[in-house]
Amino acid sequence: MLRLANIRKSFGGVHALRDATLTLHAGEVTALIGENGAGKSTIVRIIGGLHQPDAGEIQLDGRTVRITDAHHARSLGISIVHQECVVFDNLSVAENICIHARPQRHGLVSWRQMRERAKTMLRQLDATFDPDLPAGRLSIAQKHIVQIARALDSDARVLVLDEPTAALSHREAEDLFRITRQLTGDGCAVLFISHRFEEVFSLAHRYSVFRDGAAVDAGRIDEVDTNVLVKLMVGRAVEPSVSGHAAPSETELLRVEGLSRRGEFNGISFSVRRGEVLGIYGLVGAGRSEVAHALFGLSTVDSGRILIDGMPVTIASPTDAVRHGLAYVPEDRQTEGAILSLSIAANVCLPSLQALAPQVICKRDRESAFAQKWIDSLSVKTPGPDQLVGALSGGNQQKVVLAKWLARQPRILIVDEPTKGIDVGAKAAVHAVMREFVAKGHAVVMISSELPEVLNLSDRVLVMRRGRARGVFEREAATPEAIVRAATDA
Amino acid sequence: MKAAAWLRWESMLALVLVGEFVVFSMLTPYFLDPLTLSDATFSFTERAVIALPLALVIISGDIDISVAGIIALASVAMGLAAAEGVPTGGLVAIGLATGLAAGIINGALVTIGRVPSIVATIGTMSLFRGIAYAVLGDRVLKNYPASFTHLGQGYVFGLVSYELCIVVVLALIAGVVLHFTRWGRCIYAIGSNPVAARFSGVAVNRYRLMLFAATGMCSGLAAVLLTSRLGSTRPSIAQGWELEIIAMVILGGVSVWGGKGTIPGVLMAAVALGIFGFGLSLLNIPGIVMSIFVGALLIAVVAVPAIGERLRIGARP
Amino acid sequence: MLSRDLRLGIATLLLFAAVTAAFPQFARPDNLAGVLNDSAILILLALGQMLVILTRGIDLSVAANLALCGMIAALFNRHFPDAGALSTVAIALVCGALLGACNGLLVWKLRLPPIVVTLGTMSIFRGAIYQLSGGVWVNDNEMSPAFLDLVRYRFLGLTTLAWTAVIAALAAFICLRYLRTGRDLYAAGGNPSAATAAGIDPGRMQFIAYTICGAIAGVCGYLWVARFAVAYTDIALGFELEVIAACLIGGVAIAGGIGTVTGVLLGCLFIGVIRNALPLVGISPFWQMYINGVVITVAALMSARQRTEKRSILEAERA
Amino acid sequence: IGCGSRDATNASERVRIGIVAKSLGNGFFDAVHKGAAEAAGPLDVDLIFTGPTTPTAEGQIEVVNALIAQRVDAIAISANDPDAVVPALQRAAQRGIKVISYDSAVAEAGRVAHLAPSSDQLIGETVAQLAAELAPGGKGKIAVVSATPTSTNQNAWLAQLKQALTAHPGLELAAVAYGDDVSDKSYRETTALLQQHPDLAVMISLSSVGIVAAARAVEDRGLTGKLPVTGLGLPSELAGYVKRGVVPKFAIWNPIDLGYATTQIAARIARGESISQPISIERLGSVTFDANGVGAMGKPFVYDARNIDEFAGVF
Ligand SMILES: Nc1ncnc2c1ncn2[C@@H]1O[C@H](COP(=O)(O)OP(=O)(O)OP(=O)(O)O)[C@@H](O)[C@H]1O
Ligand SMILES: Nc1ncnc2c1ncn2[C@@H]1O[C@H](COP(=O)(O)OP(=O)(O)OP(=O)(O)O)[C@@H](O)[C@H]1O
Ligand SMILES: [Mg+2]
Ligand SMILES: [Mg+2]
Repeated sequence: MLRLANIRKSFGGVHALRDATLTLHAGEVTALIGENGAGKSTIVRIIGGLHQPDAGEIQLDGRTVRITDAHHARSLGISIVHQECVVFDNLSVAENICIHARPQRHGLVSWRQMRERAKTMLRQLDATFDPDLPAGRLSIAQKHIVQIARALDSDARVLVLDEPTAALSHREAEDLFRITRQLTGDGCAVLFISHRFEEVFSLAHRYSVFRDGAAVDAGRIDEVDTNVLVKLMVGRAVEPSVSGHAAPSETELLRVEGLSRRGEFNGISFSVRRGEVLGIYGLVGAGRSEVAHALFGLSTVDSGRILIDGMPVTIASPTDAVRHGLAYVPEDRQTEGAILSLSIAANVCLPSLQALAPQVICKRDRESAFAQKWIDSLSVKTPGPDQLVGALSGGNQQKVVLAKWLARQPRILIVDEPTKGIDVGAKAAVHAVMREFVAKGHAVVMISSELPEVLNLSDRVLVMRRGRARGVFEREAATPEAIVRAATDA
Repeated sequence: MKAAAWLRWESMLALVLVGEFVVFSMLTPYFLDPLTLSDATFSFTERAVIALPLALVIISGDIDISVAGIIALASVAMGLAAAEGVPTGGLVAIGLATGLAAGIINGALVTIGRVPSIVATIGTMSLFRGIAYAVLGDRVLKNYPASFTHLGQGYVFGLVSYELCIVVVLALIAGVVLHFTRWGRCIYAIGSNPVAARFSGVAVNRYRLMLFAATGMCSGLAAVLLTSRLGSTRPSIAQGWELEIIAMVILGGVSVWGGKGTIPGVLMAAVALGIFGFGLSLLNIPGIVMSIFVGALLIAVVAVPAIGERLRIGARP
Repeated sequence: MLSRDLRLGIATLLLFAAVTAAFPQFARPDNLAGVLNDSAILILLALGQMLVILTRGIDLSVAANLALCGMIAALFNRHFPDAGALSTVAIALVCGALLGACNGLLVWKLRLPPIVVTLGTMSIFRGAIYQLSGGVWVNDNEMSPAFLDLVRYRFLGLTTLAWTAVIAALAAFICLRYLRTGRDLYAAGGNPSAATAAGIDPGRMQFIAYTICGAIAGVCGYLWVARFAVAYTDIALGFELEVIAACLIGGVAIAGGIGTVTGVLLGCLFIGVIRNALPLVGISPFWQMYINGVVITVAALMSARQRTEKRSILEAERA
Repeated sequence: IGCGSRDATNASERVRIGIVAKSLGNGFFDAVHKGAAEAAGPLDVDLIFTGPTTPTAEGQIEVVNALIAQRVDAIAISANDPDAVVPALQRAAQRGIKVISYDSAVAEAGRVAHLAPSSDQLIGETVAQLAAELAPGGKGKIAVVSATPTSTNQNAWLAQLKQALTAHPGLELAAVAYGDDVSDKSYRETTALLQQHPDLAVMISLSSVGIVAAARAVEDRGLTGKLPVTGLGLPSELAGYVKRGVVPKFAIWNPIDLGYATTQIAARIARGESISQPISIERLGSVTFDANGVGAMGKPFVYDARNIDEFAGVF
């Protein structure tokens, strides 16, 4: 139905796409997979009319088209959920959902119809928030839901989902898949991008693999398995991320007692030992990120204490937190994690400036070398440390954020969705880095909505629901069923 | 790639500066005269004293429109003190302290009060000058000691004014801080993305407060110099300077979006604007006609690189 | 928590009540009409400025644009005294729109920072007035009666000037709330990259905003010159800051995307009441600027407090 | 002509004189320029007429610096601030430039001589006289719309006006408002005055911007003929109001003559003449400078419907 052939696209000196070919079929879901920076989002932007290809051809229903802008794409029946959050904070949820075609009466926007339509869409996705709320009040996950509702709100013939589930927990993801199946049933062609193979296998009919901006293979999904796909993506086999690990020591490094903040979370207590990974699992809106914010001094708590090495500490600001050896990799890398308009070197060095320049005076070559070391050890795909972070692919941006904190050599690393949007290879690398980190006697608090990740990596799992702790599960007791039950009603 | 952009901007300014010297020395015989050039420096020194710290504020993503108001306030404070017989040293201290206090008020509004800086300083702009008017009314304060008057009118080696020396020293300080220290790195980070900077453990609000305080204090310093040069204080002193100073900073290549800009650029822009204005008035071109040139220059300096960029991209197939 | 507009409305009413208490004459209908009349140009310009600020811009050149178009209108009237006032208005409007479009094009096509562009054009426009007029004044005896009388024509107790402001406010309200372009303006200002992804060109929206703002400034140029019956280089010098202050007091966010017509109207009336009440109550002129400063600062603090309100979902679950 | 001890070659040398206005684009100074140009030709004077964009002291200092750099022989300035320009003018004097002020004075330390268009006292008396003539029966309340509260000559004239009013016991000064030399503010202040004092007999403005705005406000409120406006203004700007009876009469000195006299005096001083003796000026008579170096021209001239047309085209 939609066919892109031999697409080429470069930015400055970077060849994002060399020779990309992609075919979507009506009534089928095609999964597009590839490493970070393989060019997946770039081709999505080309389909959406946001970029013009340097060369190549796009055919829709057999006819060659040139997609001039987003509006044009829309009018061709192409509907897209972009990887980056593209929500209007200042507009209501309803208007966000209907932004492409606001219902009109007598040439005037009809707010009543708009609200109705938004309500219907949100109900389909099992979302309960008020369509009149300004979208700025939503959490990042909810914003993604809004974005998905927007894409579904149209008689789309081609639906493109660029890592839609990265920010969602399985519940919302299931809703999305249900609707996607419904749409394919109605003859819609779907392009689905994800780094999670279980989703790919459960949803897709076909697959297509990109490597370094070129299509390397495509076919029916039931003819392949994970290992084959991984080999195609990476060009080599990847060992599954290590799960065997040394037992954590008995000494507590971080202890949290009865942390509460009005309207966000209530009576949260947990402890993390040296050499331990504590997973925090919950549905979207469970308040996990808020707890992390409070721990890192980004917000104040109403009651409760934080102890490090058994000593109560006051953490009133991130500066305090960093001084006490904490580090926080936030969930929204675009606005909170990375500084997109600065170089990789500037980003990586920022938290470590004190160590890099004890006498206040900075040296550029020292910073570059420092950054290069971390670029290498996390294998960030980039021409060099002077590259702007904004020009990196999503996954590589995430690696930069990780690098900047690991470089600071913290004792307690709090990570919020650390592998959101990261490909298998990189994910294994990140996991390895985290294991290595705890092996030195440090501790990790990992917030994740990805159940396999939580189960695989954590020594213990804290489950939260609606701002409250629902229990801490030891490794042995942490079965998927038990955790999901604790995270949902029941 | 970044270095190239940096160079392009500086070279634009350098070109403008050289062009000014060539054109003016061709058009008027009085231009290339040591005494004249020495006089010409006065047309930018006091503004440059403020432009330098203000550049840091703008690079960190804020703006301060109240600087001229601070000059009026500090000048009035000094005038009142002088009327009480405070000696020169005390007057300078009072000027600096008043500026510092005003800067801290701005900083507090922006950090503690969380008011966007442009809004806060539009308010304090009227507030500070308003206090000056309220205190002074139609009076004039001019009982300054002779040694005080000497500050703004004195010279080193007969030709280099104290004011110019102060500008050079300040530029060195600002340049080193911005380009060679970790504080400078943090300033760029804050200007590029304050949220991410805060999440990286940078004490964002402390930096912003300090920068506003520094700008306030330098405005106080400018008030000392200007008051000393005028030898009198009226509440209308330095009226309208805020926009001129901001224009100077922007012309220096500092991005009003924050995160971009260099001190050499700002310094060159200050000199270029000062010489430009002085040169045109040497040619007896009315100031208002001059404003056409200045406006066009301002736009051209940002537009030429932008057009170049477009052509470069457009040229590639 | 009261909405921002409501609080500003209450503040304006309180201020009004205070002035009336001190000076009962202030509340007389003809005086109120006078206040509206006096605020009309501010309202018009603030509405235009609001569009620009909504799209993340700022227009420092409005006052200079006003002065230039006013001078053009006055000179046109001097040369063609029989041309009729409406054609003069049309000329002022077209000139203003063209000047605004210059700003808009520079911002749109070259992506130059609005503050730089309009700072530059502000100087250029002022210089152009001087060049155009040769620095001389155009006085009331050089203006035709039709030119002067159009703004003074009264209908239902209000002058044309006041009616223009009222109608413009209504039109702005409808456009911004119910027209696609109006909504696109909010979208483009709220999140330009999201707007691009949704098929809205933020640059084009900026261009539209600047052009409309310019057109309004042009009409205001005529209104100003006709009202005060004199045109010279420096009219409305520094007025741009007052216009921006009115927008800010009215709750228009400088970061773009947020602001309502009601808010801007209240902001203007708030300033208008202060401006008209201070001389009436007999406060020393030396205190006026100080009072203005206090008011703007306090208003800014108030609106900042509002913005930091936290979201909250736990209410249902508090045991 | 009191050439005194000067020799002929010196007196006929070409001199360059810079005349500094408060600001350019102001009808009053355009007229001064006209007069100065008339005088310059026959006197072998190269005239540089200049001024800042806005009426500020800082702007004038930059203009003075530019004149110093051009090594003019004399500078004549109408100061925006009597004190702030002094250091710059003193520097000019150090470099051998003769400095005088005209219209709005510079503090004594900064100049050799000051040429007042008219003495403050004469202005105060003339305006008080006008008010007395216009007030019904010479009695009633009057109000003044001034320029900025900091303007020196405005304040001096106001003080003299108050002084002169003692000679007119029927008149009572009810209020002074400040229009900042800006039309919209002057207009608003006038309107406020009209509301505060509905029983005003005469409205006075001593600034040329203020009187136009005041006349406009009075006419807009339908008070033409009921509340006369008077004060100081320019014939070209007020002609319309005079004809409609809003401003029945007003006074001003002749700025053309002022420019003419300023240039003559500056040229004489540049050529070494002293001001200890009265300096006679062609077509205007002679000016005597007092011990402070201040010389005044004459009484302001009164304009009304009979002579306004004659002057409206001139300045
Ligand atoms: N605007 C841009 N400027 C410069 N380079 C870019 C730009 N956009 C993308 N790139 C480069 O193009 C390549 C492909 O990026 P793209 O975002 O398409 O990757 P991706 O496959 O979506 O990765 P991920 O899985 O991490 O989302 C990357 O190397 C990236 O650095
Ligand atoms: N049903 C809802 N209605 C309104 N707001 C909600 C709702 N659910 C969640 N929120 C918002 O989400 C916030 C919780 O944040 P968030 O979604 O980041 O939690 P989280 O557990 O960290 O989830 P995530 O893993 O997605 O980060 C709450 O403070 C609230 O504002
Ligand atoms: Mg991607
Ligand atoms: Mg979260």
